[in-house]
Amino acid sequence: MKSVNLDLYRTMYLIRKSEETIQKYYAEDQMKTPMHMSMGEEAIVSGVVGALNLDDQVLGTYRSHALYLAKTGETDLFFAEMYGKVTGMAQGKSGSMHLSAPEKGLLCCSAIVASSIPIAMGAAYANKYQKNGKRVAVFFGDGATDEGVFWETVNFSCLKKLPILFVCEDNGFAVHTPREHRHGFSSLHKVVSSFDCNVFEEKSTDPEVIYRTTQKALSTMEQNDKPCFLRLHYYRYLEHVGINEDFDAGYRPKGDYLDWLKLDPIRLQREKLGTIGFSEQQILELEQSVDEQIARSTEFAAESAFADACELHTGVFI
Amino acid sequence: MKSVNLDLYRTMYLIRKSEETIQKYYAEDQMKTPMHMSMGEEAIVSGVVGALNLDDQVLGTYRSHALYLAKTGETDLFFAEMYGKVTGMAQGKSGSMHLSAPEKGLLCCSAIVASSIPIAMGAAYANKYQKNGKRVAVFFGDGATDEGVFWETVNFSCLKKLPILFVCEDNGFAVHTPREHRHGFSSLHKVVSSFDCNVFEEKSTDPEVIYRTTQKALSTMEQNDKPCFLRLHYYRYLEHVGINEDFDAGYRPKGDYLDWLKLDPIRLQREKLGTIGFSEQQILELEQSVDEQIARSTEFAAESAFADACELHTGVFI
Amino acid sequence: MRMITYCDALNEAMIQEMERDSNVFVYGIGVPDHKKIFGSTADLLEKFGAERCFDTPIAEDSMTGLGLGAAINGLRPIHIHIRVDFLLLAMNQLANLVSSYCYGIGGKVGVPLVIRAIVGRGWGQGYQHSKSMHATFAHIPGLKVICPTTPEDAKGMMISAIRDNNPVLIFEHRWLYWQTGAVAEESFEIPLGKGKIVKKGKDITIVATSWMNVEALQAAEILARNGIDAEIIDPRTIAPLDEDIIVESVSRTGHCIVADNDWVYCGFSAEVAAMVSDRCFGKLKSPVKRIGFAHTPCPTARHLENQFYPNAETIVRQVENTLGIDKIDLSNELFYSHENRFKGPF
Amino acid sequence: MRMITYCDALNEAMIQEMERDSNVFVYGIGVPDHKKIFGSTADLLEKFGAERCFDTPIAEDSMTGLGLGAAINGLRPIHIHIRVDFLLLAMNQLANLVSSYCYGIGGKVGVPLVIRAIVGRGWGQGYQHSKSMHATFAHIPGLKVICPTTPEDAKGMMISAIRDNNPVLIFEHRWLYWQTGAVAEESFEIPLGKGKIVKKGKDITIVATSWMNVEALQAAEILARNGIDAEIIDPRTIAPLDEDIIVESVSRTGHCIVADNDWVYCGFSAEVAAMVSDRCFGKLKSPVKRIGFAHTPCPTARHLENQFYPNAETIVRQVENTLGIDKIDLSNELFYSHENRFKGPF
Ligand SMILES: Cc1ncc(C[n+]2csc(CCOP(=O)(O)OP(=O)(O)O)c2C)c(N)n1
Ligand SMILES: Cc1ncc(C[n+]2csc(CCOP(=O)(O)OP(=O)(O)O)c2C)c(N)n1
Ligand SMILES: [Mg+2]
Ligand SMILES: [Mg+2]
Repeated sequence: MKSVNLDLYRTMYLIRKSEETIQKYYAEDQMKTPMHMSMGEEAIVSGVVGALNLDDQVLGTYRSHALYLAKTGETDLFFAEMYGKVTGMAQGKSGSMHLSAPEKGLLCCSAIVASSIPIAMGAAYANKYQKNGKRVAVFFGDGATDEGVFWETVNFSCLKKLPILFVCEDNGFAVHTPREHRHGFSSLHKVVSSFDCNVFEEKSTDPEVIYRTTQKALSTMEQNDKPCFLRLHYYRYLEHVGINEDFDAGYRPKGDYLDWLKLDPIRLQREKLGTIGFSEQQILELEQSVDEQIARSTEFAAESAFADACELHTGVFI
Repeated sequence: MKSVNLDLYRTMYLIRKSEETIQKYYAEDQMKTPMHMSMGEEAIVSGVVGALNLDDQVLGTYRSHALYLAKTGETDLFFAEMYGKVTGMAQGKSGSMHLSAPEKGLLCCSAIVASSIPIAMGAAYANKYQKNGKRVAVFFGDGATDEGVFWETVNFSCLKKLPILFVCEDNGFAVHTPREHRHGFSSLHKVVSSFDCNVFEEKSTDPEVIYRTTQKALSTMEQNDKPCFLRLHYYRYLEHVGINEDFDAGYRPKGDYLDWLKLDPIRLQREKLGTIGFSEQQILELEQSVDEQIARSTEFAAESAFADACELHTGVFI
Repeated sequence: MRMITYCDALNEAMIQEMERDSNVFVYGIGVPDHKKIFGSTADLLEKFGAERCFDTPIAEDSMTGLGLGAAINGLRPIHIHIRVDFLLLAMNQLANLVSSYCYGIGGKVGVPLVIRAIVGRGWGQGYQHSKSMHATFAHIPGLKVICPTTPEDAKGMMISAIRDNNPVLIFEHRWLYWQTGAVAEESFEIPLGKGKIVKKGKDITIVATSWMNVEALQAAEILARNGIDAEIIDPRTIAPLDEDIIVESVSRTGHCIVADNDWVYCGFSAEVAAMVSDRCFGKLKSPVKRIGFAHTPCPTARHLENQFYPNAETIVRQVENTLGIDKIDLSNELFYSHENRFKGPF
Repeated sequence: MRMITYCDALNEAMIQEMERDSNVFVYGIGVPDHKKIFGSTADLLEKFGAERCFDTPIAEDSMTGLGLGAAINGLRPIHIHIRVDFLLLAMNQLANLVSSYCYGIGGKVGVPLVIRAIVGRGWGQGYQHSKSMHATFAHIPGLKVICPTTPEDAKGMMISAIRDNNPVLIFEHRWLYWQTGAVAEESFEIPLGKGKIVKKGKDITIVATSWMNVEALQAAEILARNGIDAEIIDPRTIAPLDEDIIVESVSRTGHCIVADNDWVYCGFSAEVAAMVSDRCFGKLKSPVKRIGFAHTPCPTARHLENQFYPNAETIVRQVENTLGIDKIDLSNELFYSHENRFKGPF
């Protein structure tokens, strides 16, 4: 697990630093796309994606900076897209909310709540059909479980025993609405458990825990052929959309944040690296290489050209 | 319970006879509307509606002959609508699939699976808002539980503690598709039970059993303020749509039908009336009065005029 | 050439494509049951097995997502809805996801998804089982929409749709299913986006969609007996539209009527009328007129339903108005109805 | 008269109606939270309590059914969607249930349901947060559709919508929210189905919807400086349409451009163009031209987004073409953009 822990840290550090970079430059007004920040959820995404195979596939939401970075490890296309440049993954057409990297297994991110969940099911159906052994993990918030299409998808995936992981990143809020104002049941775990699937739940900010849970989920799925539902709790550090804190708004107490911050995944994991035998020097080197990568990418993004105006009309059909 | 049992028989007899009348005349080609017959479900509808207050409200599906007749007791508007006449409840505009009697509490029937379920929730919301004490019962098939909107509605109704009864008339099939080909769970009861509601299940063809279960549901709801889900099993005697049997189609064995037929609700209830003290004479009188009512109504329907052609354009708005 | 029905043509197209390409599969509510979607999915289960031909729960929204997900992962799904009206439950997936997937991914990945939806009519289908709504989907960039009318078009356009790397919605009018026509046995494509001159004529252009072509043909016969030579154009593809074939025709005839199997207001007939009025400006001898459903929900009672739908008589009356000719005596004409459906060769 | 913003006008209309009629309630995702739907639901929770102003799960389909059920049971619900795009999840309820309820029940019971939907634009909203789709709903008989442009219309038409016994969909362009205008403090109705002459003119008629009226006004100013006197008509109600006010105008000017805040193909601009081309046949000196979104999903990058949307320049260029006049030098004009939004009095 030593190298796994290092990889997990690298991924989380990449995510955190990339988002801090967004925070740093956002006021310059060059990234004209609404930012739904991942800060706080790094352990979940890094742990789950880390446990998947490289050719497994993932789908996400408008809040998928972490997912994109964890799955691809790259930042050139990422920042270029944020800057709306032709060198972005979609030439600036998709922005922050619709990240994708089909060749690396990120099939799509959608800004309509819950809408990528059935698409993930279709991808899983195709994988099973093609017997290629690929698994699909679809990431969504707790708000997505409000939508009927979530339940339809769980139902059909269980019925067909599809190789799919439902990853609910549960921060307890849909925008500003807490789950108690949205759910007519006391335990999501219990409801989902009444379907023919495997259910796991974690409240840890330790990516290794998430990683192991995901491994267990994957091997259980392999054994009993049933989809897995992972309910993974975290705390959203920033406002729903935007780069700032929003504790003055009054819908959630800052105390909760401070409690979670004590368990900040990136800080804890850095400490852990020390305890499992990595030197400060090794860690610093890793961090530096990530910092440099990000610096290169933002520079690349800033210097890249905008897509030609006529590009507006290309890509509607293939 | 003596008079209740008589009422239940009267309702069931009215339903069965009305549908037999449809069977008898359908070949004459005057009722140009697709018939989704209720035969087999009479005990459910009669029992539930019988236990409701007169001013409680109900909603149904395209398969709502029984519901309409149980809730209204009338057949003039009913048959006139089947015949497409101006004297029908909707001047012939709605036909067999969209029966209604708002003044008697039948708010609507919809031919889109599951679509009246959230409407029932809205009606219940209004009743609670107006503190008028009315309850709403929405009738739907097991197929409706496939739709996401069913789960959304259960969730919100439980969240808001609405005075609503979800009545699932479970015949195990959606058209020709058995539940095993549609459900990724083993027990509907268990899934719904994981929401904050009261769940009841019956497999009886005795309307008195249904009646008592409904009473119990209503009083439980009154006590704990939670919606009720009633899963009530029955066997659909005829084809999905149309007036004939369809055992030659091969998707369900005739043996099942014969087993259920031994427990035919109308026959058993008639026998019961004898055992609890009604004379054959009393029963015959009741039957005769229903027969006469139906005969008058079909005559009325056949003799009624069609709506004026310009009526096509009226009633889009009020 | 061999004569087969529209329904069999659809069926044959799917079978031939499924034989050719193992990535093609067919699914939807009732698809494999003994009714076989009015016969159009006959033999698929038997020939290709339960993984390539399967029934679903009643869950249109997620089942459309299933198609999108499978399509971007290398398969070529065909999703069938026995009524267009049920497609409306999938509107979010269609308008927000399917239509924009390719664009949003930078044009790199297509969505080879076919959706078949049957337009209901008759026997009291009523307002929840008789919509058409092709304009609603045509309005959205990223979706292709077709309405084949003849058995030959049904087969050729279905095959093109399946081979297309983009989402294609097929609207099939129920009354066309019985129609017969000459259809080649071997596989062939009819390109999407190309209209067809159904009948040559010089006096007036009738642009008709789907079933309205049958009505237009009957109207044209009646008109011919009365000295009027109508041209009928079937655009076949609603989006993208073959504008030129219409413009060319109207430029010759100077008159245009659009007979669409849908509501008129903000519908496809509005698009054609607007486009023709623009591109044929100065050549038009009369304003473009539109014919479609009455602007009401569809009623159940037969006589009201017959009022709701336009037919050959509606077209003839409009042609008379447009050309300023005397009223033709139609008292001896037998028009199509639920009882008198068109089942012969088209 | 007092000047208030469009947003405050919407808010005031709801407050006054909720005070007047205890059956009115407001609900939707985020409706009572501190952001208050861009401010338009301010004070509702505080004034009327949690039963009359409530948040919901993210469940548009069932929440629309909730509105229908409440409406037929005596209440007057207002359902709010912070983006039109989310309304598409409710398409089944709207097109199959809400629109046909009254008809299907024999015209006896109305559906006094109001649905507010905000049209997004700017800051990279992208293709899932920037649709308009008013034509899609206008196409369906049984739904009323309005697009108020000014603060006064926002208040008066909102009040009419709430008092209407039929379903009314309100499409509110996000950029109009900052606009100010003179609005009476007391309650008043502006009837649905009545268009408005935004600016009198004699040379050409511009029919504009929603935000496009702002663009049209700027275009008209530029044109005025160049000797062209444009008339601007805001239909305000998309369905049912005030045809006469448009026909009357075009009959005077002989030229017509439709500038719609939506896609052109099979959209509302097609309806207006078709209708005008028909009813003004012979009086038109040039073909009716349509302006709208590019026929693509809406891209995120600002420069592409600016290409996607038509603006005053697009209108001026079209007027030049239509009237056959020389190109106006626009190099010194400052057009509206995300950075330079119109916030003054309309
Ligand atoms: C269908 C739909 N309805 C409403 C919205 C508006 N909206 C955007 S994000 C969001 C909350 C989603 O909450 P959750 O799924 O928990 O994700 P989180 O933002 O907490 O990561 C809502 C309601 C939307 N995007 N899509
Ligand atoms: C949304 C939708 N999808 C499909 C259909 C076609 N359809 C009509 S009835 C039916 C089966 C419904 O089964 P169930 O709810 O169990 O009711 P039952 O007919 O058994 O009473 C289906 C799929 C429909 N009417 N609506
Ligand atoms: Mg959340
Ligand atoms: Mg059933």
